[in-house]
Order: sequence, then structure tokens, then C-alpha cells
Amino acid sequence: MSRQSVRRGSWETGFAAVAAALLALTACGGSSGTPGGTKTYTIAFISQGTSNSWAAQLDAVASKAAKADGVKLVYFNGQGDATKQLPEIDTAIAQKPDAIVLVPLGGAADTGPVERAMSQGIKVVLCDSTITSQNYTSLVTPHAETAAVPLAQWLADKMNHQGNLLYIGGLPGNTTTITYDQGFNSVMQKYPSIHIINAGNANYSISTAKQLAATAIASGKTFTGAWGVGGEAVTGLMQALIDAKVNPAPPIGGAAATNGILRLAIQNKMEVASLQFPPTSSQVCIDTAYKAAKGETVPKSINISDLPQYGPILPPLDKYYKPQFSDDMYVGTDSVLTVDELKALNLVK
Amino acid sequence: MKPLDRTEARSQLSTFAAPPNQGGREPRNVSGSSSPRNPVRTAGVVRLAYESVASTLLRLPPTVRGYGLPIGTSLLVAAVVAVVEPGFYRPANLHVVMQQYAVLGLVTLGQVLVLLVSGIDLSVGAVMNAALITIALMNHYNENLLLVSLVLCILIGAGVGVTNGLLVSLRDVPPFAATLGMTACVQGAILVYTKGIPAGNIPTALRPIALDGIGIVPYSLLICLAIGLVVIVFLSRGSYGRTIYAVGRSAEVARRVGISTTAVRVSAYTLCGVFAALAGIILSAYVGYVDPAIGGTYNLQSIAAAVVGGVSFIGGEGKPAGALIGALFLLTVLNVTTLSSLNPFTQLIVQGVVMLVAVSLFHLIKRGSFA
Amino acid sequence: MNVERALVSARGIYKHYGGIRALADVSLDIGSAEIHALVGENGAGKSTLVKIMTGAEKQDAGQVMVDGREAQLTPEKARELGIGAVYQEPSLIPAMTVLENVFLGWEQRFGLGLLDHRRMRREAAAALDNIGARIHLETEVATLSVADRQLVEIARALVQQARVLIFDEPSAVLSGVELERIFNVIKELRSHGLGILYISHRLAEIFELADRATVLKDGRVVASRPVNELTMEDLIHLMVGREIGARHLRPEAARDRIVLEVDKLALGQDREPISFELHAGEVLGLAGLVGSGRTRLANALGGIRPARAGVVFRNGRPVRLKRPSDAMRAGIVVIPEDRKREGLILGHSVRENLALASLKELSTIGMVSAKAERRLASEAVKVFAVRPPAIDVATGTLSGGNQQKVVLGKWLVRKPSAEVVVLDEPTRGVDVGAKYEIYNLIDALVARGSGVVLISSELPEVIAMSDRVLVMSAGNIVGELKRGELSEERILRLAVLGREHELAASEGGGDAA
Amino acid sequence: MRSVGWPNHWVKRQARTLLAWSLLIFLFLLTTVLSETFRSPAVVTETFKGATFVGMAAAAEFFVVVAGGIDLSIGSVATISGMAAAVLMNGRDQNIPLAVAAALGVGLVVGVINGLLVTWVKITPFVATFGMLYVLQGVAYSYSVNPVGQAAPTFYNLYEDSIAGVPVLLLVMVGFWGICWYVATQTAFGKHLYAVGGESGAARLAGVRTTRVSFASYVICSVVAAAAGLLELTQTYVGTPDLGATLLLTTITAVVIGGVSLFGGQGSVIGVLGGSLVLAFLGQFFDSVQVNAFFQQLIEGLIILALLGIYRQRVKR
Repeated sequence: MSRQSVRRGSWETGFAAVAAALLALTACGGSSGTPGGTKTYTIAFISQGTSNSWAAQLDAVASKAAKADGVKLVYFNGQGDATKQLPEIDTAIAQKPDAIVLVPLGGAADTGPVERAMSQGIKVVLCDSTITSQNYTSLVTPHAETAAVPLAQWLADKMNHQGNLLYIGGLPGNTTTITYDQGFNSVMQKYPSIHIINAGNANYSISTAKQLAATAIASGKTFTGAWGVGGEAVTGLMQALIDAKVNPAPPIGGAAATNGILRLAIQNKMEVASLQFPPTSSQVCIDTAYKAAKGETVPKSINISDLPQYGPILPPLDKYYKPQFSDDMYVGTDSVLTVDELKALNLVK
Repeated sequence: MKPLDRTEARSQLSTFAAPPNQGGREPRNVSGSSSPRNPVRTAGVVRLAYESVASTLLRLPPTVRGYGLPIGTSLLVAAVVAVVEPGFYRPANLHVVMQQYAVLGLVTLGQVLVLLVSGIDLSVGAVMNAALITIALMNHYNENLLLVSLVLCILIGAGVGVTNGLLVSLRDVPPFAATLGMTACVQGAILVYTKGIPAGNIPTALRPIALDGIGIVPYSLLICLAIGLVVIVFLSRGSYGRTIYAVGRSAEVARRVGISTTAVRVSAYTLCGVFAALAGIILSAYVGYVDPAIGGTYNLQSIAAAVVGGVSFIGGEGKPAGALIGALFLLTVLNVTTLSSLNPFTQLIVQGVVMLVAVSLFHLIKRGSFA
Repeated sequence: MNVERALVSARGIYKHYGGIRALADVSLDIGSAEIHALVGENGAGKSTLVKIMTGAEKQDAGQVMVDGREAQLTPEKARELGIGAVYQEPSLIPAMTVLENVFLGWEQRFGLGLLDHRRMRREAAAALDNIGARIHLETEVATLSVADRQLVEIARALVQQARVLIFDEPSAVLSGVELERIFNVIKELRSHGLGILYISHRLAEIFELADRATVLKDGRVVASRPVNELTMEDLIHLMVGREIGARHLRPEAARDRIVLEVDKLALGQDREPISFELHAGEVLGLAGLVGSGRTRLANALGGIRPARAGVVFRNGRPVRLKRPSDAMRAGIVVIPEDRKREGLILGHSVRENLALASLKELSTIGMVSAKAERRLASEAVKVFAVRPPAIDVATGTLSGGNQQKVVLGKWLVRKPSAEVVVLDEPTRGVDVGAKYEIYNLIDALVARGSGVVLISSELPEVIAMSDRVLVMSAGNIVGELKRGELSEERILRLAVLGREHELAASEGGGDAA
Repeated sequence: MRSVGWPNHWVKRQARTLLAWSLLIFLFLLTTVLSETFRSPAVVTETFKGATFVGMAAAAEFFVVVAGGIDLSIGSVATISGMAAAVLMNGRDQNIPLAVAAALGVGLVVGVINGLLVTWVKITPFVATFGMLYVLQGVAYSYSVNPVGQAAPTFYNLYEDSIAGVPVLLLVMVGFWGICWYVATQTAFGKHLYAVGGESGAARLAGVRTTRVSFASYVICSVVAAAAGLLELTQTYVGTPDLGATLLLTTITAVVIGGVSLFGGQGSVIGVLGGSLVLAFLGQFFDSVQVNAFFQQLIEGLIILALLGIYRQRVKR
């Protein structure tokens, strides 16, 4: 008993000491002056946060864009978790920024906070994925629905409009998944001879996608085509087809193009049609938010895929593949970030 | 005459039918059906069905219950699978199942060791992620470091395990919380180190572990089964196994016969970490691509597999062989539902229900009663 | 006693556990202002009867009548009807306070479930005062001594206005002053008209305390008579069905070789260091009240809870006793007091338990030899007369006495055999037959040349078995008595009053109470 | 060992709660010193509001954990109840009572099933509620993968409305935590929860209906979790099947930081409140001070382990 309480005492003392030291330390570096002269706009950037490499590239581009525009970027880390991101939107609103750039994690759930921000006159730019309502300033995204159409059409044509299609789903409930599916379905329902074999949802996980696809392939069905929702699903699908030595591999469609998907496709002579779903779009998001903050009118919707550098990626793929960069680089990131900046992100081999 | 409620009738009947001084029969059959402390008046029919199954199983001799039933149940499951989804038995599919089983089996073996010393390890997924990240980063530029990276993976797994074990045994931290905190630390460390972009390669030299093998049996499965055999033998016959069970059932008694409970606990967590690292390596080899969330579902799956296989949470109860069968059962369910081309959401429901039923049945066989 | 006057009575109770008969046609009355003793060997069915009378278990047949009316008892119902119990294994929640425990399941409340803290505090304080317990209401029960916990349980029964109070072997965990205190409390309760059912192994207590005794044997009542119509011999006869002659004393040990020397062992702060010697072939009794430091000393010798300072010599060489394995290596064995928690793994088979302390000896390259293990277990079961003599049954199914034999067996079949054996309350909760078998075992131990330290709260046992007795009080050794000097009074006086009083008393002419 | 109580027994018993709250105050001061943006009542208020959902779910988990169980299905219960309420409300005020009743009803049904699985079928709580998690997720997605329904205006305005400058949501939370505190400490049932979690056998002997109590703990847990899902609807406006997926681990983290022993029988409601606020303010700290976000998870993990190391749980024998 006594030994224990002595111990606890020492822990508590240690804890208090560390706390005091931290307080003292941090007290020194607290204040920062407000720059005079022209108004510095503040943009709250509510990111997907530290969850995956796509988000990391998106964040890097956003902070570079903010510097270029001379705006103050306040970063909110969604930690890849919709329940954690939700309250952050409201705290961001409480800080009264000039604009909010939101990368929605829970597209549907974010509806409420976005409406509250709009009602307080804060401009909200949705980046890369939409919400359920129409009440926002601007939506910057490749139009997944329409962008998926040419890919699905390419795939259907490659399949000669018949046979089994191996489908690996995304994250159920996720807005991107939903809009993507809409585009895919709008094409496929034209072809009743194409049988969609749904192998399950990969929840944007490569290893789940690979395991699901491997099982589906092992069932003995022959596939004339394959479709994956999300770059992870496509990667897992490709790995499964490669490892099962399916030769020739069926044509594959789906987003989003990474350097790695291109590498796999070229190395294994696979036909892959993919979509640029570029993390670089945050540059457009920040610029749009900056313009909106300044009071300029901005378009309600900016379709990234319409911009010349972001079109669909159809074979041949050689011209997109950059062997000097790592698998994690999304096609197009190198068009915004310099090699040094890419190096800092582990993206240069 | 007032119609009798069915359970009421039963209990009245049995009071007369089985005078207590005759002996021999289990009294719980007599009084079990109308326990006044029961929180709810249960539907008599369900209860009756339950108990008739229970008493049928109970009447079987212990040896049949011990060995026959698991084997019988497995055969039954195998037969059901053959009818529901014959595609399961295609060599190609069996090959895939074996590849995936090697991973789940290994994690489950580790989890069993921890469960046996009345712990739980929720950091196996994080260790698997760490293993993949280590391999990917160290082999980013050249593949000469493959072996070094594998050794490092194992060391990381061992390190996480040792920390878990020390927290649990020296600071009495609940295992659930300790390993949860450890998960946050490991994942956090991965994030800090990679800045969110792992950007490496799984070396091709590693891949045959999971992809190649003898016939349709991949090397990874052989590794898993070899380790499984060692664990089974050491737990049932080895003195280490005795110390594990002793610590799990009564740490105080174990301590008093000179067993270092700290050492036993730490070793169990360490082995679990090492097995998880091995599973991470094998899964990396199987997936062949950098997926930093590779260990995602293995925490809960390994626990479920162990419990379905009869390993209990209270410690000291259950066998690794049972857990391996549990893992096989779980994987079969997952595989069959995937093959079934059911709606993926219906698959979730089926998986949940099958798991609950399997565990209930296990309890039924073991305790012979639901009362 | 006729049924009308009884507060609670059992009528023709039957109970089976999985084919094993626990009770058959048991009837028993507890009257007002009566202390009714229930005696019987272990496994005679006493605890089962208590469980049934407190609603913790349900009988297969028969009735429990309260105030002459049949009652379907559950723990809550029993409480409402005024049946309280003080269990052998405390039924308190360690992490909760005394106050919370006293009113657990009996919380006093205003409307809306709001607790009436003030009233509960007042009543609990009054109840504790009543029985002379000075325990703070906000103390966590985990920090209380065993005796205090029992007082809390009695207080609990009192605030619940129990009219019948059942004590399940309180003396098993208490001794001396504490027991005296509980006895006084019990008598006080009787004078207030409560009916008491008192269960004990210690027959002497029955004569001191009870008005009436009921003897159970193999689940049946063999006698129920007023105590003044009974003698000790009658009781023993009724319980075991045979006379047990007085034990004749073992010839005194030749004190030639010192196997254990304890030099200034410090057991705690504010405690004098302890020194003593143990000879080969000697039984050294260690008497004293519970909490006097006997178990602490045993644990220090076993490396279970190392001493703060001091040296222990084995055969003249100093040994390190920092952990149990040190003691095992030094040939010191401590048989613990609490066999269910410290001695046995109840879920293990008898064989596994027996082998547990000998794993190293039974193993080659980390594998336990099944053959050697079976041989060891079969031998132990035979030598220690474990009944039933099966080695693959779960230890939890054995009776208390046989469990104790397994504990003894676990330690004593070890090779090399221990030269120093410390037995901490080896006969607690053990029936009479097993008790004598354990005594014979102690004889066999000293005969082969081991030194035995016997810790016991039963003074007749200590006196009969020991060559020498050390008396401990408040963590110190307060006296040493040779065989010729042994008497219950002297031991008790030392234990209760300490050394100075003993000296003063003997100088003053020794008018012992 | 002293049998007379210490004067500081209260501090000893509440040590874990105090520790969680000290950490919270420390975080609060640290953030205030380091960040200008944080020094605004609106931001602090929002942070408090942001802790409501996780806090409420943590309170739900508290009831089960303190009674010695665990419930892994709370996230999916919250999800389904939110979806059910959104669908039934369908943007109309007059549907609010029905929707609220249905949402809580969902919680009740799941709680009863969980409770039965654990107390009657006697499946380990971990596995029973894990299976339930699968089933509920499947049900939610089978109903709709898309966002469904629409909260009624009066309902979702709760999030922003305030009475005399105090946000309604905070009043609701004060009331909610008050009730939880009341149930846990001021009622017999609360005492029984602790008793069952602490030493179930002893509690039974003392006349506590242990089966009933642990059954009730699952029902309360699910109903409160359903209420949390309902409350979340005030923030999100629409029901969505993917919201509660990550709730479980966050919740358990909050419970653990709040000093509740996962062995059962120890911990306090106020501690859990502290724990959930610590998580909210930790997130706020990172967002306000703009520290390298990659450290967030690591620091969270280290805090958990440090607190657990300090707490030293009592191991059940």
C-alpha cells in the first residue's frame, strides 16, 4: 500500500514538473504581431488530414498555393475521420475566417456545418468531394459522375458489351463513391449483356481489394473487364490479376491514377483507363477561396476534369508515367510541386 | 382447468418426475427453466428448443464432446459449404484461402497466447502496418537490405510486444487500454516518420513467400502451420505452456511456484508481436504493394477467430488448435459470402449472425446449458 | 423446538449438484434469541444449507419457512424477510466504501431513486458503533483487515434489520481478540432477540457460544440437541462416526542440527527484527493473532514478499530470498494459508497442480515428460491419500481437505525434498479426518529430518504438534515456550498482551484469567 | 494497515478523475497561451459543443464498462438511430416526437438484444457486441448507402440556438451529464453497477440482481448511444450510414483517459466527461496552435499510455 502510494506520488510530481516546464517553454513563443497594411485574408483549410498519401499531397499543394496568394492558411486536421472532422468545421466557423476550404470526409454529414458557415457569410469552397445540399460557394472537383462516364464507356467498349465484369466497391456512404457509382451505372445499364459481379467493398484499402479480387478470380469465372472504385481498389485488382497470372488481363477502369498504377500497367502490359483525381486541385480550391474572400464572384462549380491538364487517362500510358517518382505520386502532382518539394514528401525515388 | 404455461408445466412435471433423492440426473434440467432471476420471461418455445439441443449434446460421452464434436462440426460446416457454394473447393479458391489463412492464422496464434494470460492485443494491426512500412521504406532504393528489413520488422513487433507486456504486468494497465494506446503510438510514429506518404516498394524477392509454394499450398501457409505446430506442442506438452496456463488461471499460484509472471506475460505479448510482424511480412508479400493500412481488420478478426475456436477472455481457457480451426471457420465464412455474390451489405449481416451463432454453439457444447 | 416459535426453519430440504447429493431431508429451526450451531465435516452440506437459507441457491425439494409461512427465497427476498448472513468469503466489494457496502442492495432512498445519504450514514455509524467497530464510513473496503470486513458485514445485517443472522465459519479467518469481539457481538445480538445460526469447525466454540447444535453428516441431520446435553466427545462421534483417541505426543526432537537460522529479519517499519532457529526434525509452532505477522514471516521465508532487511541461513550458509524461486532453490517451502487463491489452480487437474512446482525437474529441453508427470502425480495421490485417487479430475471438485492434500503434495513431492517446510494454517477449513492425516504427514516430515514451522490459530493443534512455540504479537516475537511450558492460556496471554505483561504477570504470581 | 479513514480519502478515490481534469486544464491553459485564435469565447464554446457527440457516446460506454462489460456496437447504434430519425423527420417539425421515439426505440431494441446475448446466451460481451456491430452495419447499408432523410428545422436549430447567450446544446449537455452523474452516484442502481463490475459474486450475495443490472447496463448504453446519434443529427442535418464507424475507438479512448477501469467497477461520470473534453481540446490544441499535425496521433497515444501508467488499475483477483 505504502509503496504504491509513494510511487503514485512520484509519478504525479513528475507529471506536474513536465507540465510546468512545458507551460514555461510555450509561454515564451506565444505572441505574434499582426501585419499592417493590406488586409491578409484568412482561409480555414479543413483537410482530410493525416490519413493517406493523397491527403498529404493535397495539403502540401494547398499550403504552397496559400503562400503564393499571400493568404493566411489555418490548418485543421480531420485525421481521416468524419466524426473528428465534423466539430472542426464549427470551430473553424467560430474563428470567423474569410473563407473555408473543406475537403469533406463525411460528405452527407457535413451538410449541417456548411449551411451554418454560409448563413454567417463565410465563403465555403468544397474541395474534391461534394456534400448533400447545394448551399455552398463553390465546388472544385473532377466531376466524378461525368468523368467516370468516358472510363466506363471505354471499358464497356473494350468488353465488346458483354461478359462478366469484376467490380470492387469503394467506401459505402462516401460521396465520392456514390457519385462515381452513378457515372459507372449510367453507362453499364445500357449493356444488359454485361454481368456485374460485385466482389464487395474494399473501403479504399489495397489489401482488402486484393483479397476480394483474388477470391472472385479464384471462383473460376472469366472476366472480360474489371472496375475499381478508388485508386486503392484498382491497385488491389491489378495485383490480384497479376498474381493470379490472368493472361491476358481484362481491361480495367477506375480512378484515381497514381504513378504506381501506371507502373503496374506498363510493366505487366495491362490495359487501364483511369481518371486524374489530382491532389493538386487544392491549388484551385485555395485560389477560388481567395477570390471569393476578396469578394469576387466565383463559379458555383469548377470541374477539374475540364481543365486541360486533368483529363482522363487512357492507354497508351507511357506519356503519363514518371519512373523517377515513387508509386505514391498521383498523376499531376509534379506539375505543381518542384522536385525539391516532392523530395520532401518522399515522392522522389 | 387453467391452461398451463409451457415452461411452468415442464417445471411442475419435472418436480414430480425426478425426486431429488434418486440422484444421477443433472438438477439444472429440473430447475433451470424457471429461474426467478432471469431478466426476461423468455419465449418458451425458443427456450425449449435450446434445451433439447443442450440436453442432447450433454448426453454424449465426454470423449465425443472433446474430439468428436469439433470434428463433426467441421465436417458439417464442410458439407454445408459444399452445398451452398461448391466453388469453395476449386483448387484456385483453396489456394487463395490458404494464402489468406496463413496471415490470419499467424495473428490468431499470437492473439491466443495473449488471451491465455488473460490479456488481449489490439495492436497487432498496427504492428502489421509497421512491418509493411519498414519493408517498403528500407527497400525503396535497393533490395539488398531485404533481410535486414525483415529482421527489423520482427524486432519492431517484439518491441511493441515487450512494451505491451511491461505495461500490463508491471503497471497493471488493462490490456485493452494498453494495446489501444500502443496502437495510437505506433500509428502515430508511422505518420511522423513517413509524413503520411510511405512511398516505397515491396521487393519482388519477398513475394514468393506468399505467392509460390508446393502445389497449391503456399510457403506462407507452411510457415504458419509450422509455427502453429510448435505453439500447439509447446502449449500442451511444454513447460512454457504450463506456465502460460498457470499464469492465465491464477497468477498468484504461479508466482508462488517460482514462475515469473512478468516474464511469462511479457513473453506472450512479445511472441504475439513477433507473430503479428511475421503476418505483416507475409501479407505485404501477398499484397505486393504499399498499403499503409494493411493490418486494418486483423485486431478484431484474430480475436473473433480465437473466441470462435473456444479461447476464453478470462485467461487459461482454450487451445491454439481450436483457435486455428476458429480462424479457418471465420475465413471460410468470409470466403463463401464473397463467392456467394450476395449483396456486400447482406454479407456483413450474414457474417455477424454466423459468428454469433458459432460462439453460442460453442458455449452450448462446452457448458451444456444456457440457463 | 416447535415450528410456530421458529423464526426460520428448513423442512425436508434436498439438494443435488450434478448427481452428487449435497443435502437429503434436512430440517432445522432457528428460534428467537437462540444461537444455533451447525457443525459437520467439510462436505457435510453446511455451506449448501446456508446458501439455500439465504436464497443464493434453490433447493430441489423441501421448503424454507419464515415465521411459519413457506417462502420462495431469493437473496433479495431473504433480506426482506430479515435473514442476514456473514459469509466465510467476504461478500464485500473491495473498490467501494464501507458505507456503500453496508447498504449495498438495501439502499435507502427518497423518491426518484435518490439516495438518502444522511440517513444511511447515520444508520451505518450507529450499527458499527453498536458492535464496537471503529471504522470510517468512507474507507475503501480493500484497505480493511479481515476482521474489520466481517464487522462491516455484521453491520450490514444489522442495518437491514435482520432477525436471523447466519455466520458461516467466521472463526476460520479470525483469532483471539477479534474472535472474542465477534463472540461478544453475537451474544449481544442474541440478547436482542435475534436468531443466530453459527457454523464452525471448532467444537470448543460451540460450547462457549451455542444454545443448540445440529450435526450434519453426508448431507443428513444426525442429531439436533441442546448443547448442555452434549459433550465434546459426543460431537466428534456424531460428526465422524468414530472415536478419535487423544494424540500421543511425538518424542521430542534431538536438537542437534540447525537447518534454518533467521537473523534480524525486518518485516516492516516499526517492527523489531525477528531472529530464531529451526532444527532438523523439529516442529516449531508459530502462534499469534491474525495480523500478528505470522503470515508475513512465512511470506518472507518463501520469497513471496521479501523482508526489508536481515539474513536467513540455511545449514549455515546465507541465502537470498528475493523471490519464490530463491526459496525453492534453498529448500524452503511455504504452504499458503489461502489454498484457493494461493495454493491451487482450481481449473487445473490434480495432476497439473501436483506437477506445477516440479516443472523443471519433469522437463527435458522445455518439454514436460507425460510419463514422468503421471508417475509423480500417481505417487503423490497415493502418498497423500487424496480422495478420489484420480489424477485427471479438476481440483475444484475436490473437498477442502483433499484440496489441501494436493497443495501439500505439490510442494512435498518435489525432488530434492525441502528441508524447511512452513505450513500456514494447514488444517483451516479441513474436516476432522483430513486433519489427522495432515498431522501424520507432519510427523512423517520431521521423521525424515525436515524442520517444520507450523502456523496455526488453533491452539490445541499448536500445543499437540509443536516441540517449541514462538508467539508473535504486532509483528514481533514476544515469547518462546518449550514443550513443557505450553498451555493455551500462556500462549494466548503472550499473544494478546505482549512480552512485558507476560513478565509482569509471572512476577506477580501468574494469576492468569 | 489503518482501519480509520484518512482525511484525504476523497482525493484518493477521485484521483483518476482529478488527473483527467488536470490534464484538461493544462491543455486549456497551454492552448490559451500559445494560440490567439483560441482566446475567443466562440471558439471555446464550439470546442465544448464539438465534444458533445463523442462525450455522449462515451457516457453510454461508461455504463457498460463500469458494470464490467464492453459494447463495441455503439457506433453503429448511433448511426442507425440517426438515420431512422432523419428519415422519419423528413424535414417536418410535427414529425419530431415520432422520430425521437423511433431513434430511442432502435437503441432500446439493440440494447435488449445485446443484453440478452450477454446475460442469457452468455456470450462474451466483446464477441456478442462485435457480431452485433457487423449486423447493424449491414442493416444500415442495406437500407441506404446514400444520405437519407432530413432533420426538421426546429430540431437542427438546437445546435445553434441559445438561451440568454448560453447555447441550448450546452444546456442539454449539462442536463445530460447531470442525469448520468445522478444515476451513477445518487441512485441504488448506480451503486449496483459499480458493485457488479467490481465483484459480481459478492454483489449477488448482497442481494444485487446482477444479471438484471448488467442487462440494464447494455440497454442504457444502447439507448444513450442512440440519443447520441439523434443529437448528432442536429449537427449534420441528414442521416448517413458511414458516420459512426470510427466512434468506437474514440469513445473507448475517452473512457480510458477519463480514468474508468476497463476491468470494471471503477471510474466516474465526471472523469468520462473530462476524458471526452480532453480529446476535443487536444484536437483543438493542434488546430489552434498549428503544430505539425503528423504528431497528433502519436501524442494522443503517449497521453493514453502515460495516464494509464499513472493510474495503476486494481487488478481483479
